[in-house]
Amino acid sequence: MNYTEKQNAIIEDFSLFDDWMEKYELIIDLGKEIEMIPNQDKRDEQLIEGCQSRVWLKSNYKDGKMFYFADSDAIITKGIISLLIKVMNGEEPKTIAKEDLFFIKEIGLQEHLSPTRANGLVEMVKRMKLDAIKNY
Amino acid sequence: MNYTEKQNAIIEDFSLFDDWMEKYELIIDLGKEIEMIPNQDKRDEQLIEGCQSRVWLKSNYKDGKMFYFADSDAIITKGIISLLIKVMNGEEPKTIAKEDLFFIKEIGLQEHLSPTRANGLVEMVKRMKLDAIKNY
Amino acid sequence: MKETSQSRRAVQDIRSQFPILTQKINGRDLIYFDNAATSQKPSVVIDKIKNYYEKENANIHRGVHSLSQEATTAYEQARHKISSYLNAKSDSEIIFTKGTTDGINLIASSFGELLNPEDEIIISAMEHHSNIVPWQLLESRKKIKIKVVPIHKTGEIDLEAFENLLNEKTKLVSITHISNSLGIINPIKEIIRKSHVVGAKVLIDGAQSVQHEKIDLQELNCDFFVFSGHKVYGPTGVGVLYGKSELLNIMPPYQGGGDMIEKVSFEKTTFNVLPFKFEAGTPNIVGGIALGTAFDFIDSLNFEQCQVHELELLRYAEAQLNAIPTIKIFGTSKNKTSVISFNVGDIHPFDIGTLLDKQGVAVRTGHHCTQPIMDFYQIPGTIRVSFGIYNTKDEIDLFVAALNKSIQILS
Amino acid sequence: MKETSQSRRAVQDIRSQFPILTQKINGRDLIYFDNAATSQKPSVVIDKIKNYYEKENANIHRGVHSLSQEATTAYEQARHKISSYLNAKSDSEIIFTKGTTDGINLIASSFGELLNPEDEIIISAMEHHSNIVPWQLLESRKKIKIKVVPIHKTGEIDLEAFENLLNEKTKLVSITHISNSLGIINPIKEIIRKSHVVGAKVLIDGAQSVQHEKIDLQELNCDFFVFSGHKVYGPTGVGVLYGKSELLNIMPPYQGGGDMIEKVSFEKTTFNVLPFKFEAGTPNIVGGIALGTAFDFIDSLNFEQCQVHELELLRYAEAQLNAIPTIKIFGTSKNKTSVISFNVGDIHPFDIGTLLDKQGVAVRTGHHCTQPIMDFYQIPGTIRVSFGIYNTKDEIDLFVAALNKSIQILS
Ligand SMILES: Cc1ncc(COP(=O)(O)O)c(C=O)c1O
Ligand SMILES: Cc1ncc(COP(=O)(O)O)c(C=O)c1O
Repeated sequence: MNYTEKQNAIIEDFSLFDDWMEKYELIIDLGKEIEMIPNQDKRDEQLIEGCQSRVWLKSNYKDGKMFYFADSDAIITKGIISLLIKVMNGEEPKTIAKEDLFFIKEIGLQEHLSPTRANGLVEMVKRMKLDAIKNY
Repeated sequence: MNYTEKQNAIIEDFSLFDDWMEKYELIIDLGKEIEMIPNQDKRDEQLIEGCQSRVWLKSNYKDGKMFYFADSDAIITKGIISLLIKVMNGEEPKTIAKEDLFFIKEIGLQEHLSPTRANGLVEMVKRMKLDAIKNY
Repeated sequence: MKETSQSRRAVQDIRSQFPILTQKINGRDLIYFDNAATSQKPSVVIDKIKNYYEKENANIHRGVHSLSQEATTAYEQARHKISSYLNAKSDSEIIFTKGTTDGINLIASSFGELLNPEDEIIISAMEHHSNIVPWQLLESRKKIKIKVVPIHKTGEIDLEAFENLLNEKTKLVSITHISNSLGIINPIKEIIRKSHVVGAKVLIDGAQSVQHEKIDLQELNCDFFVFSGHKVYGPTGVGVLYGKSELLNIMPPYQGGGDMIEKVSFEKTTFNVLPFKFEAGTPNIVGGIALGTAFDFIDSLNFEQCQVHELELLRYAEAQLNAIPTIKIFGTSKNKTSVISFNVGDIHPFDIGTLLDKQGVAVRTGHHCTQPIMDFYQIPGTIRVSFGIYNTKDEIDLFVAALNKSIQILS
Repeated sequence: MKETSQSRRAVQDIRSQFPILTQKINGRDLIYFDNAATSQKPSVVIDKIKNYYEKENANIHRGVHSLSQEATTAYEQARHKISSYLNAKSDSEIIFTKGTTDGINLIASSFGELLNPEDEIIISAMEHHSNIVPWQLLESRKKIKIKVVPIHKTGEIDLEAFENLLNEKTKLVSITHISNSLGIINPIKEIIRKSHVVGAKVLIDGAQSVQHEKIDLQELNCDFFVFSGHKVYGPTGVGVLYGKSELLNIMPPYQGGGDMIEKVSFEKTTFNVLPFKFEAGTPNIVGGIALGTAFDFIDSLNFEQCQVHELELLRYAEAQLNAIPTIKIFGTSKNKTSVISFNVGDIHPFDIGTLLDKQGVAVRTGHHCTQPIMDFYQIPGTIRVSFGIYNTKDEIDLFVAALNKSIQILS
């Protein structure tokens, strides 16, 4: 699946629920599934401090593709991160830097990414793109 | 006429007009009539500085009665002062200190005496009463 | 604990005066439990603002025309209303500010000018950032020293430690009346009395108290008192600083500009009398006037009955929350107003807050601008519910159900 | 000079959006010629405020709940709106203040911290008290020097004298774009360019300009720009400070409190990024949002047509006033906006103002917070009429008739 297809797949997954709580249950399950950066490997320079929750991000560039590792102390944030990683991992820097990240808005999570939210997620997406640009 | 009667007489004079401009014509005429403190006699300590217009006040106590001399650079202020002096002159300190000064409000000039007005008139009336209290 | 039908009717009557309470959030009825952050506004306040802009709007204090005079009168009447309600000695001791933060900064800057290096200021460990950072900025400018009174695990202030900190170098004690993150009510009368013994002045941060406690400034005898309009049913962008006139008179002006001057020339400028000396520029005219209306509204309430109601809500919610085994409440003193801060096991407060919101319940999560308290309890933040006069036990039931559902999903 | 029926319709359309214009004053239709003191508000602004309090009210920047998020978004969108309208480089250069006076005081205090004794600040002889007194307060704190550019009898700034005052000690030039008492438009582009040559920064007091001139901050290239919401069809208690981020970043914070911090501890507090670093405490949330709406309103106008209309009103009124032999106009430059300051023979301005008010005409009399200009012309004050986009030639005719009647009574 390409970048757009991956996003469309997520949108489809979420469209199965029309109750907010069910959507969030899915996000939370996604958050629980993945252990993203082992605690002992977390570095200060990976930390993005939000007012509410904190986010760690590590980017790898390998064979022309980007791979991200991330974590958060809040599980909902973690769930959203795991969606982001699902979409972005294994993509070329160019794709990540240039193509639209539209699924967040489509599934109704844009509030978590509004620039006024202090949960570290906006900053994280910004850094994910910047790290991609560095290798592009 | 006593204090109350003098005030009632003024109220009656003003009740003849129902147009604002006519009332003010009367006030202005009153202001022009009296030369209150000759300019060369004005002292700094008599000056009450308003934001809009300035007022001078001099009080005399003679034979148990109060006499006031005052002036202003604005003629409407002067007219109102002349009304005040008409009512207060020749009265005993006790009367001035204690009795109600109601005519101002009755003829609709209370705005000139509201504590938020910076034309010096409020301050002047306060000083007129204070000067009376000193002799009482 | 049972609500009488009488008080239920009184609360319904109050609720009907707050238009926002009929809003839907994420498809559910709004349950607004974020009153410590800001209160909702009754119709009288909203209508006053609208009416003012539609019929009376003008700049104040300098105009001879009728609109300007009426606006000035309305503004000064609001000041008078607030002054009488709080029992200040004179209207000129009531200074309109932008809010609590602005008021504290004014004092830090202006009263701060009178301080010397090595002078001491006492604050407590439960202060809002707005009662910490201005003193830190002053400390770096003027080399004064900040002393911090610790708190007990219960959230109560350590009075013994306070007395030990007090000494003849203490020039100011700046303390919150009620903690915004824990709800603890401080024994400010005692603090004021003891501070005065060593000659220290006292600033009370009343941001959380005017809406819950009847304030009598002369009886309290504090030297300064500050609060925000937006937390007492008034508009945003306006607040009050009360100061004893003896003090305000010797303090230098804070901001310079129109209204605060008597005479301006390039050689010599002289300042206006109180309160204008501290009100530079065009003030928040409508803010001041509508804050007066908010006090009319408060005055129209049966305040004691409201206090009883708020206390009942607090006790009821505490009982419900304590029944959930994983819940830990911070601030366990009995001497509290309508604020409960808690955490659920090791679930992140943000997660709970997000799920409560999806169920229509507005609570606050995070450090509530009191990071030192979070450091003290070694937690990243709490979930805070805070009640207002218009909240009900039914809403608490709905909140507890939503909380249980959230916990279940998150566990 | 004849109004076309087309522009008459445009003005009537604008008038219909300002509810206050149908008010009666002393039994007469209100003629509001005090626009330089404060503008009236269009319905969209008033309704926005009402709607916000009735449906959206919450505190911002820290809440996870929907109301708080929506309020935050609305507030930040307003910032963005203003930033785009004024063409700032970034939204973070737009700082919400209480008004022009607050903005200038912020700069005097914060930028002032970076100055050293003997550094010089240049202001002009036509500044509003709000652009004089903050520098005098700074002068007494920091021993900097204030240099005053004189004005010509026409009211225009003496550019030669300005250039002579400029030197490498000049750290800031703080000058009004448009004089509030005379209406003179200053050649600020030239002033900014020349100041930058010696390395001085430039603060433009835009209190009288945003409503009359299209501002492009990047093109102007000033370092700071301030104005008040209440003069640009917005609410009271809110204003804007624009600053270049390079400068704002190196300036120390002004007020301390919530929102402006990154981390607070008793050991070490660090500050938030722009614009929040300069926005301590709960801001005037509704003020900011409704100011955004005011800019939507401005954007909805045909701004150039409004400027033509205002200029026509100015020329028309000038012609009418010049026809009265005893009238002396102050500020006779051709480069003016919609303000006329004048006196009639030796009649006191207060007397004229009072009688005009009784005839429904709201004008301002006095020194207009510019005492130095009054000293310069050796007068106690002037009568000032100032026009807005909603005024008409008919109103000017009625005003002139009322003025003639007043003169007749007072002579
Ligand atoms: C040129 C100028 N500067 C500054 C101010 C002060 O503005 P504000 O009183 O809104 O702070 C005004 C308005 O009164 C003004 O006209
Ligand atoms: C105890 C306390 N102090 C100060 C403040 C700051 O108030 P504001 O943000 O309205 O200036 C608040 C509210 O946030 C508070 O609760």
